Amino acid sequence: MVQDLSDRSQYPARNRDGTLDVDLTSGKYLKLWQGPNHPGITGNMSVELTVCGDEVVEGKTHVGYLHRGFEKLMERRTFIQCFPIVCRICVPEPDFNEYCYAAAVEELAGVEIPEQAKWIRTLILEMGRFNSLMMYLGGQSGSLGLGVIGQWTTYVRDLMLDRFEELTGARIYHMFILPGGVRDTLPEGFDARMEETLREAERTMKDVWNVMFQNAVFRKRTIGVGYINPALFDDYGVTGPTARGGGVAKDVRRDQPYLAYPDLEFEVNVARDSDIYSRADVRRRDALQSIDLIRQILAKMPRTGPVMAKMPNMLHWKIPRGETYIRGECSRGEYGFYVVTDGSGYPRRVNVRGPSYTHAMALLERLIVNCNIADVAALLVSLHTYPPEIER
Amino acid sequence: MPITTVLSPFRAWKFLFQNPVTVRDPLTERPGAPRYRGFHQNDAEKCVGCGTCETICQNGAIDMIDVGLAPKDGDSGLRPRIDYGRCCWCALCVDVCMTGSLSMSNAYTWTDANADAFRFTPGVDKKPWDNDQLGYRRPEGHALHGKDRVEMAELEPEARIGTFDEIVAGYDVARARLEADRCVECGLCVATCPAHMAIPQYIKAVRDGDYERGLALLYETNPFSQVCGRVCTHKCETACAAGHEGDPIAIRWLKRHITDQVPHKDYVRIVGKPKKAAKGEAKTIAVVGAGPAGLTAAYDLARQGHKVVVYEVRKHPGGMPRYGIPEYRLPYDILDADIDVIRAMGVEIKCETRVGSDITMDELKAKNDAVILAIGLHLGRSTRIPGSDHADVRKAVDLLRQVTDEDPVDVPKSLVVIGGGNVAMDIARTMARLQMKAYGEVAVTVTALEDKAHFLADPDEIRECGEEGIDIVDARGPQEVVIDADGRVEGLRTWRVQSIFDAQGRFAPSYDESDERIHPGDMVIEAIGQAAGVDMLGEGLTEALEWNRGRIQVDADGRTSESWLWAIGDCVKGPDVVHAVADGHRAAKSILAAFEGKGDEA
Amino acid sequence: MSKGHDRLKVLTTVGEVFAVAIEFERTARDFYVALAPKVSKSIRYLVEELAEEEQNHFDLFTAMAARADMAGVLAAEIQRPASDRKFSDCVHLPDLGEHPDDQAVLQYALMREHAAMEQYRALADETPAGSLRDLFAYLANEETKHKNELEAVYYDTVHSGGV
Amino acid sequence: MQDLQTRLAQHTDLGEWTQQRADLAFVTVAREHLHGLLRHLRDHEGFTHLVLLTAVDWLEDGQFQLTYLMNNRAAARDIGVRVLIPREGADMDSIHDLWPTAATYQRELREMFGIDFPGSPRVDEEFILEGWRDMPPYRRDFDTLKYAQEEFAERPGRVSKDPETHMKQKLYPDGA
Repeated sequence: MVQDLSDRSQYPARNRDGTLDVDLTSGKYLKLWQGPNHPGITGNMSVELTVCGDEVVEGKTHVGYLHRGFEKLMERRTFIQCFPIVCRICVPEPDFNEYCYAAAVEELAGVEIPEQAKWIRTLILEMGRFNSLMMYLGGQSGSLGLGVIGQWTTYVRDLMLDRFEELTGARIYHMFILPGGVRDTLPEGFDARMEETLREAERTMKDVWNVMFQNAVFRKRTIGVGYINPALFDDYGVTGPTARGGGVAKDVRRDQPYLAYPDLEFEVNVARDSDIYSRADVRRRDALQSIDLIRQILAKMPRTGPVMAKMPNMLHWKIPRGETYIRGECSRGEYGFYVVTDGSGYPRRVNVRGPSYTHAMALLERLIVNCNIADVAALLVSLHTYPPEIER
Repeated sequence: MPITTVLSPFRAWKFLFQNPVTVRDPLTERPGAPRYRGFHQNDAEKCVGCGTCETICQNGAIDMIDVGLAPKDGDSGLRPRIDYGRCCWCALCVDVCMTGSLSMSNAYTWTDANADAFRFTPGVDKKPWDNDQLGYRRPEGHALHGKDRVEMAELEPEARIGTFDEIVAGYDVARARLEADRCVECGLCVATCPAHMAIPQYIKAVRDGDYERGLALLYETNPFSQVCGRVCTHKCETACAAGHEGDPIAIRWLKRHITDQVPHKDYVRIVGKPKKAAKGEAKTIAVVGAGPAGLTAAYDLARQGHKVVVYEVRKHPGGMPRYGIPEYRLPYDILDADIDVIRAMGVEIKCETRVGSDITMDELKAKNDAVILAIGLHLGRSTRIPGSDHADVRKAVDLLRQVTDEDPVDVPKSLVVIGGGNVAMDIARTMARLQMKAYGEVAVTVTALEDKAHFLADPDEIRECGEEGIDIVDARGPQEVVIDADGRVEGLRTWRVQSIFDAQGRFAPSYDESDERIHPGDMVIEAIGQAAGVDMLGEGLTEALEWNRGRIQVDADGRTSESWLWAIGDCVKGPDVVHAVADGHRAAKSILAAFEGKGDEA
Repeated sequence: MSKGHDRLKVLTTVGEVFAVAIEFERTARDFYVALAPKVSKSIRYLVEELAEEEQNHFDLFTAMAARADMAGVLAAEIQRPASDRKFSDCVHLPDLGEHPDDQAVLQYALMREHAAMEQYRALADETPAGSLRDLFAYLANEETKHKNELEAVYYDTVHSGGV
Repeated sequence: MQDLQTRLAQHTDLGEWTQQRADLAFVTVAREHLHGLLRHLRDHEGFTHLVLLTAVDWLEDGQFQLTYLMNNRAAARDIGVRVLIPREGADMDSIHDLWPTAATYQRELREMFGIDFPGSPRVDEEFILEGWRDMPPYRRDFDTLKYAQEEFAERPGRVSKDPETHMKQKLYPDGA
């Protein structure tokens, strides 16, 4: 375990139970709530800050504003009935839930999905990654006052949602990756329209580069800010771009390839400095990589054959007793489903492991100490947090 | 900081000169994608109200409501109402829809100040998008349940034609579970089944492998479960929701599977012992005819602790299932096993006792608290065409009886059957087997008034006839049995039937007299229809009873105009095993009610 | 129509045709009324229905013949149709035995209705367009309907149960 | 992963080993071996990444299963360590000293399953369910449907008919 490196000599002493000895009436300290409604919060979550001047001496993450108890709800639903609700665990990148859930029950039931379905799933996951990263870029720049970037990225995200709509029949919650495969094949003319969208996305990414990453203000506010010591990564379960921004080339797509990833060519994006800028840049390059991967998928994927495995009657589907864990690399890091079955028609237990859970709880609470109030939003966003997956 | 990072952001100024990318709604209409999952559409004509959409909806957004449609075979009359306060547009309801009636339009914009407007019954409550062509349709080949029936092993035609061995092998456990798995438990079949058997429940028992529960469920409603598991007319399967977009569930074979899985010795234990009637409460009931109707009534009454004696004119009990249905469809030991269970309930069966001569109806009336008439349809009808009184013109029912009782039958080298029903198929196939045994070849011609599309026989029977080398000539109207100079039957002269039914579907044959054929045969077998032998009632009772178009008039429970007499089964309802079983239950219920003074004094 | 058919034709009056028709219906009615008590109660409904049907026809013809405006029509001469002989034959009573069954009764009734149907249809064909022709066409239609109903009953009674 | 099993078995009393995939195995150990095993896996077997820590309620058996899932990135494989503890008065030794992030998981397990981890930082602080007074809701005996019915009003006017029952009522109400 890495020791707390910050100099805490000027900050309040700790009580015997580890809590801070803060006397709010002294006038030295102030409690400040950032969120749940705050432009610098990526969703319904709040951070309870104790500040001294404009420096944070302690921060506590509060979640629960949209707790729906998905994991518990699934225990009351048949395996097919869980399918429509899992995507709702994570609004901006719902497809990982669909994939992980489907893959987990398929593995436990011994179902092998058709080849074309694997490619379509991969396509959807990359489209979802791109969209999620667009939201991130808008949020990260917005947290530093650059509102216009969010407008541009929302625009291309919307174009990608159009592609989602024509492929899956829905824009946000796609409900397309069923246990056994996917619902349908690509629609007529999809490739051409996707190419148009990708070109528009590339143009926008150039603008984002020029106006955000090449912006003195943005650089000033992010380079060297929000540093995470890579030695902490394992302590805090840091994965994905957050780890890759600190030089650790963790990527499930490469480390434990799934779906069509073994057939795709890509480099794992890394940056060295482990600050907000590094993480943002890794994500920017991830978005460009998604564009490339989507092109590769459309070029390589088979267009014939079934997209659903032969399945038993979904109304009575029972899965033998067992447990498994399925992970994938989502836009924010390792996303996984731990599923336990007991031979009945219902999951015994489903546990969703989202990267926000580790990033925005223990890690954030640690990083936030010594932070400037003005930097809290940028730091929080740089961990790419989606609160619903924390509380599930 | 390099100076470029100060200048670079100014490139955003270029957007000043660009057109906005936003859609000006509602000035610019933006339709949903062709696959978009918008508001539901339902073809209310096609929908059968099976409620499978409701079952799969994890949001509880669907209610099956009464929209004023009368329930009918295979259609509950209910239709799904969707609460859009709950719907999550996952479209599992569309994916699982058994008829394909449910779909989703690509309409997604709709505002209304009244929240209750967002709860409606698609296809019944008219909406602007009802006829939209675009929107989510279940992709071809995508299904959440199995569409194809699990194959049943059966004897190949070459192997079966020389013997009376049972043709159908029955499902093994693995196959039965696969087939049972296809059932969606909608229960539409239950109303159509005359005995209202607990079909979804016993199919579930097959899925669960709980055969004892399955058997108990069967015997609650049908003491001829083994028989019905083989030869039931399975109207339930025509009502099956799975039949709309695939094969109906093999309900009959699953029933048989349950009976096959439980050892016969365990039947009585599972079915349970009859009640003991309270002292002095036990009544005596006479049943005339030991077929399914009479024995079912006897079974029900005996289970309530009453004393039941069944009078049967033939050597063995069983009625038509024994004497009408050939052994290759229903082995005698299966029938005996069902009857053994009935006997185990204390029912006494007196065979070779002819009511009307050995004992009269008046005597039965005097000795018993109630009498049930279940005499079936055992008199074969004749066409009465010229030559039909020849000794080698036989009636199918008589010949089938002879075969069953192992009375000697003169097997002709070739023969012609008149009739297109199951009895015609039964006698044709029976005689074919006898011919095979005697001469090593089959020469049977079946002629029927109906064309093949309107045959009364089961399609399976017709197919199997063909497989067994029987020649079926449809749409032939018999005109004369041709007799040669030596007085021997030579064949059957027929005219082609141009049409047999008029536009209203009523019988109105018209012949093409120019298309005349003679079907050669040493014997002609008439298998056109049957009648009940009601002479045994005696003149007095015949006069006393009310009649309805040639049949004894009965109320819904089978009670005749004589308060002590019930008449049930084929003789009042027409031929069908499971209808007879249902009749037996109704009569028993009615008699029990009468005993308790709920009905009229018996 | 063949030449031979034409040669058989002789003239008759509408009045004569009507007289034969009334007799045809009357004898049939009497026959069924007399038969009813002889048959088993189980099929008596059949005979009673037939008697009632013939009574209706008898009433219709009688009422028609009695109408004042029919006098001219009845006197009109028309071609005697070829089916006339068969029709007249039906006036004679058949022997159905002591206790005929439903099939025998139905077969007889069908034969009668068929003859009547053919008779009126032939008369309608022979008569020039006008009210008289309409009348015969109407009668032919009536008999056809009746025959159709009987055929359906026959199918239900004799053929059903063969399933 | 046979090699790993063999090596671990040399110094830890391993229970049931389940090879789920080529790169994923689950192993059951007694609670007293857990801490040592996890430390060993982390320090000597390369399983440095604590993927998740969660519980499964085996209500019928009166046990909770705790699953500690660990990942060895270099070897691209995972091991899930299962520990069964009694449901009654459930508690478990904290592993926050091995992975600080474990404190978050343990705090959630405390709240959602009622499993105590004495010594784990802020383990008694409310996490998601601020103001919750009922039993820990992720326990199997907590009935979500019953809770929802008691806490929330159903939308009025909703009624649904079962096709089979409806047809019986309309077509053969007396059952025959």
